[in-house]
Amino acid sequence: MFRRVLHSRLALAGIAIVALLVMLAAFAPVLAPHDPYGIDLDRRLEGPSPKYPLGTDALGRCLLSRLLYGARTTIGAAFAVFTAVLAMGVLIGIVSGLAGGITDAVIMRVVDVFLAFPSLILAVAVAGFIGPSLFGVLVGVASVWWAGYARFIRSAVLTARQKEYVEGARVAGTRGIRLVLRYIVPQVAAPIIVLAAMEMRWVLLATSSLSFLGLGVQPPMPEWGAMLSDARHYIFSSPRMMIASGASISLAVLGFNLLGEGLRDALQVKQARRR
Amino acid sequence: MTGRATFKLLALVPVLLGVSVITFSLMYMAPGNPADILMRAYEEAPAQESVQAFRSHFGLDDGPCTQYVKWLSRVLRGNLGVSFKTGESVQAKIIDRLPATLELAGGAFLFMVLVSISFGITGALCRGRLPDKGIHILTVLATSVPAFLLGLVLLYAFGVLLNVLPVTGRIGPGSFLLPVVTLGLAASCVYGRTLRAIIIDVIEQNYVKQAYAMGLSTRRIITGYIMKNAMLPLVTLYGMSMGHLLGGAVIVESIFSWPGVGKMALEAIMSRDYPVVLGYVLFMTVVFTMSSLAVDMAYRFLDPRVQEGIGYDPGGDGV
Amino acid sequence: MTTILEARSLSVHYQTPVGAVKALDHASFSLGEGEILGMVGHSGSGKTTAACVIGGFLEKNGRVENGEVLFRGENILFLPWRRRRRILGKGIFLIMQNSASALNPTRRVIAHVADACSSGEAIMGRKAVSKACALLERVGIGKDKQTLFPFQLSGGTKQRVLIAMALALRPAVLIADEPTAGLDAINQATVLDLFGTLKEESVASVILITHDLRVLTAIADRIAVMYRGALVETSNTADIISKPVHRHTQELVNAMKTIHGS
Amino acid sequence: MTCREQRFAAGYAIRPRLITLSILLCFLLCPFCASGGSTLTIGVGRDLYEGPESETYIHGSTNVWEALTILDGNLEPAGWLAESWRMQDGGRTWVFRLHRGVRFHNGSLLTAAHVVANMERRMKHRRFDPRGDLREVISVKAKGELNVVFRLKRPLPFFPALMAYYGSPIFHPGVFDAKGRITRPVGTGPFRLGKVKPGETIELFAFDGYRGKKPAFQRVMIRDIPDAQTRVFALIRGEIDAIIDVGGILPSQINELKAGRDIELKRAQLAMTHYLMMNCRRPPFDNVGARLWLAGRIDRKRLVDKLMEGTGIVAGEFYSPLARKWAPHDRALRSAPEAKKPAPLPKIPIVILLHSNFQQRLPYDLIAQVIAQTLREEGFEPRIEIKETGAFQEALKKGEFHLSIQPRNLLTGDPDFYYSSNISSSSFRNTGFTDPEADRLIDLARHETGQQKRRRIYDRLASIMAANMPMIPLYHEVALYAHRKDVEGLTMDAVFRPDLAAARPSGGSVR
Repeated sequence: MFRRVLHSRLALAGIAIVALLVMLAAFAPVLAPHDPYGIDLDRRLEGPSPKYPLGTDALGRCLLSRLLYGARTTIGAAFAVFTAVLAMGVLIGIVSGLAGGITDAVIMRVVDVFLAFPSLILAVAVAGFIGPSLFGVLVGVASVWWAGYARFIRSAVLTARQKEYVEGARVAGTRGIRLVLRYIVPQVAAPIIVLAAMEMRWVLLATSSLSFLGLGVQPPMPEWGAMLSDARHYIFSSPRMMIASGASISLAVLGFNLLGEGLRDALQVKQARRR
Repeated sequence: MTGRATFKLLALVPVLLGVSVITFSLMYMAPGNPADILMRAYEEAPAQESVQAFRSHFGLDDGPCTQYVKWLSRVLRGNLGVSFKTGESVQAKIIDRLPATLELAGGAFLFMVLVSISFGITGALCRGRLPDKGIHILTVLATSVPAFLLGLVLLYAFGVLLNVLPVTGRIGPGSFLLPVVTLGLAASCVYGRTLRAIIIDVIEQNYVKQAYAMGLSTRRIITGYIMKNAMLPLVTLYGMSMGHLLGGAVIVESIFSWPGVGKMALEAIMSRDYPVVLGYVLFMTVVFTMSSLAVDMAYRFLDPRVQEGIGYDPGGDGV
Repeated sequence: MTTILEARSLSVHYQTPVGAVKALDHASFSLGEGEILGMVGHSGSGKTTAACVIGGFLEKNGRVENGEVLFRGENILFLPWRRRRRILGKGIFLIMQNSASALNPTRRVIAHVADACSSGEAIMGRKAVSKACALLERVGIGKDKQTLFPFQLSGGTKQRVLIAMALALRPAVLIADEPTAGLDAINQATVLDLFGTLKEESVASVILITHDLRVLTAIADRIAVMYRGALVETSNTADIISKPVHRHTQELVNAMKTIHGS
Repeated sequence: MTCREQRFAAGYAIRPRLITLSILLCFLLCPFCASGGSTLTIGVGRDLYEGPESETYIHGSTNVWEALTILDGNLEPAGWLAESWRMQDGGRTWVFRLHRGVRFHNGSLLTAAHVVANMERRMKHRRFDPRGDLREVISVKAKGELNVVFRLKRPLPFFPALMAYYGSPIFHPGVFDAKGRITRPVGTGPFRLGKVKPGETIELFAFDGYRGKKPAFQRVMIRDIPDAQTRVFALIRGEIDAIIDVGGILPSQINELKAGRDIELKRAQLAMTHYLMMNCRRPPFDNVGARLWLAGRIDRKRLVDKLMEGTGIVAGEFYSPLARKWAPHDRALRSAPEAKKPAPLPKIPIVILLHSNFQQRLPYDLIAQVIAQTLREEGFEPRIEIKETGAFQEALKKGEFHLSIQPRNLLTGDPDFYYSSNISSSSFRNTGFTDPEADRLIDLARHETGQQKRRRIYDRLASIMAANMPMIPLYHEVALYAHRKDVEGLTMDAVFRPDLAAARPSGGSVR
């Protein structure tokens, strides 16, 4: 499996980009030349210079430092949403798949209800009603995404359950958590990984879109979507601000894009249906 | 067919009921007091009696369950309530702005269908050659650039730098172009890629070879033999894309000042105009659900195998 | 009798993960005008590969190593695809193996035949449809079945649809790959009858590929026997049956006689 | 098989698809046609349509309706629909005399009875009087054709100012429904309302029966373009002729607009002041010393110079200096005493609360970030919270904030408006500052008819303010507005009402 991933140039490029971004985010405090919150009103909107490699923003803060710290927020938020969604989806999917009967039926109807919403619309409404904050965005995006996962994982569990050796293990008395961990999780892991990589870009796009709409982080916290939203007022005088934040978002999405595509091709997993 | 449609519609009832519960409960997620909001206490303080008058006027003094039941029974009678802010009826407000959104989403849909089909065919027929690679690169890029960035860049490039297309509103066909491209490009590319894979699959089928063996023209082979089969799995995807387009419209409309329901909803969210937001979410969900249903029916109509009840699984096309 | 199609020393190899497989090994044969040439051999003897090479549908992993195919005196083997396609249909018409998948599942029966009618000719639209209607009637498919979809038809009917397409195209050379496979005896007889008709009306010269020698005895003028990619024996039908030369031919004839006791 | 079936069967359904395609192409390639004629198109950043559930149905900037009085450049009430007014009964009775021959858009003449009906609407349906302008009114009566008599509970010396603009919008009473809503705004302004597309456009037509100078533009389109950048793009491209509204143009966009050669950028000083409100109930700003310290610590001049690109005037007083008559003798902030720095709160963040509606229109988040930086340097832990209307109001009400930047309009041009709605301890907007002396003085001045006496009371209030600093005035708004050079005469007054009737195409002729 991993050899095939490594053979795909796309997947490699994706892995490289994602790894680079994660490293940049992780080592932002070391790499950033300045304090991302350090306001200097005398140095507003300066162009690139040795001291400020990407220049400064509207409050005289180092743009590069803000981008680096922004990677933490943006990618961190996407990962956070993703972890929440995955945990919820896996838990509910497995419970639903194993329990069957009424429990399964009820859970799946709830999932149907969530899938009936156009995803971004529900995310915007939830985030908007919770109020502009990183938390609102996280809840908004997660509330939309979990349902698809739950359904996907349930069907994977059902398929896995059909397998003879799982059936055998059940007959032999393996039950509950042990059965899940020993026999079912290993089977559903590959599709989940691919799905994860494919979906990360959607999560990234959705979170940064909400931030762009002003439903995301509060200033002065650096976040790429919000930075882009601020930067557009300077499109004539300092286009570099828009280019820098826009390129960062696009690069991150591109990375996950390539990674997901590469993994999918390499592992030959069908892409989950989504809107 | 009719029986099936009825069955499908009936199956939607509990789903839509659930949708209404979730939509309604959105209101309780929000901090703050809608009564203060109407007063638009923006620069001036509302008098206390005005607030109370408002609360009783909009029935905000009831408990959540009573409010929900009242709300639902109104909604079922086709009444989505009135806007806290302007006092207009919400359904009138939505219906007023719906044409703009449908125009945008429909245009983007058409754009998506046309572009994805041409990308798909070109990609499949020129597999591995320059056009295919070009489209692949474009796809990877287009799906990496978020719609809001693409919109701003297009706006700046075509509106200001080249000065050829209008940047605001919905005046004249030219103003249509940028929002539609912004909304539809990513989906076009993704579906173009999917279609390419499907076409490559179909080309390998015996019946296509047989069609070539008959010496048919390329056009006839593409339209009659390849596309007809390749489009079937894509139809389902196109149906799904409606949700994506309606959601994306929120962003595109706010960038391009497009006077549709998405822009309205965003403004309503910002000013906590609950009836409008609730009405919008509910309405859009119904539109989306119905479009999915329509696609499902269209699929049944298009694919004779499903139509005749052969037990053919439309999901099994390797999409 | 003039030769319309001739294969000379044809060699085709398939690249497979376990190495190259020789599908055709210096096979040579010729088809005279108005003649029915039967090709017979066991599974994997290279019959289908031969048909595909001539028809231009060699699998991606296959490669012509040697030889040439002359159609009306011109080597068509290495023609660019665009020129090759001009020969397809009216020139050489290949009926693919496995009739079940040879028809477009989303296209009605009559539309297939109408397409054949309009291929390379000026007939369009309703004219083509009415001609297709007549042709289908001729092969025994009534009006009630003409607007059905392929998956609603039996194997024999599908084969007849393909023959109706051949009648519509009136190709110079018709190559039919296993037209009787999977058909019951009655359907086999009907299909073979139709091939006979094709010959009688001198619609086409036919290469009939089958693994069943008995099928050929009734209608083939000559029979070519293939064995492991090579053409081991070509002769008149009567000669093959009465005095087979090659060991493999003898086996085939004996097997046929044992089973059917002729 | 029928003919149609045959066609279907043969798959000749390709034609309709080609036709659709070509129609679409024609549609997309069709050149963009601008609407010509004598139309003035204005871009604004919000919907000026407010609907029947509001006090006026449509914003006053549309010039559709008029009021009894209007404020002049010195924020003094001037006649509008009222020709003159006089005080009787020691300020308890006010008589307004209307202009003769004022016509509503439906052709009928304005009478005193109409004005009475308008006032009764707002007194009966309190939600149409959100500021409580008519709180003190006992009765409104028509006296003859043109005189309107207001009887008040207590004397209000500034009543004509209270009636200015939003204080007394006048519509034809025939448009009120049983619940007091306006079904259609039939006013007396120079423009009558055409088609309204909420959130999109408001169409206005010049009203031929207007008593004053006839507008040069026959038609005005007001377009709602919420995104500041798109708005400026549209102006540069000429899709709109003007941007004229508070926050219509952001200070950061000055340079972009200077680049547009066909554009004239103007400034107007408004009766709007931006404040840093402090929660006087919570530490650390429950302490007068801390408030004074912060007032001294924030370099307002630097804020205005650096962030506002000069679109503000550093506030030396608590309300707009445009109100010349009331400008305090003692510029409060200059005399702010030096104060000691308060001890930073352990681990408790200082919440700076902002309203999300202002995000697009005012540079509050930049200012807040600078203030936060200042606080951080002093060892506090500031946190900015941007909340939309509901949560914002809730946070204010519950006192879940320490600092908040908010604008205040001096809508009546009278200090009472400022003091009674912000400083008075009974005010809805009071942020925790209570001072019995101040309350007493506010109430005293409110009902004092002697000009000199009032003046002295307000001077005393000003010194109480300076000593207690319940809020810090940051700057007075200087709004930016712009129009293309083919329009002239378009101006905006101190309460940001554009004078649409005065706008005309340059060169004097109608386009």
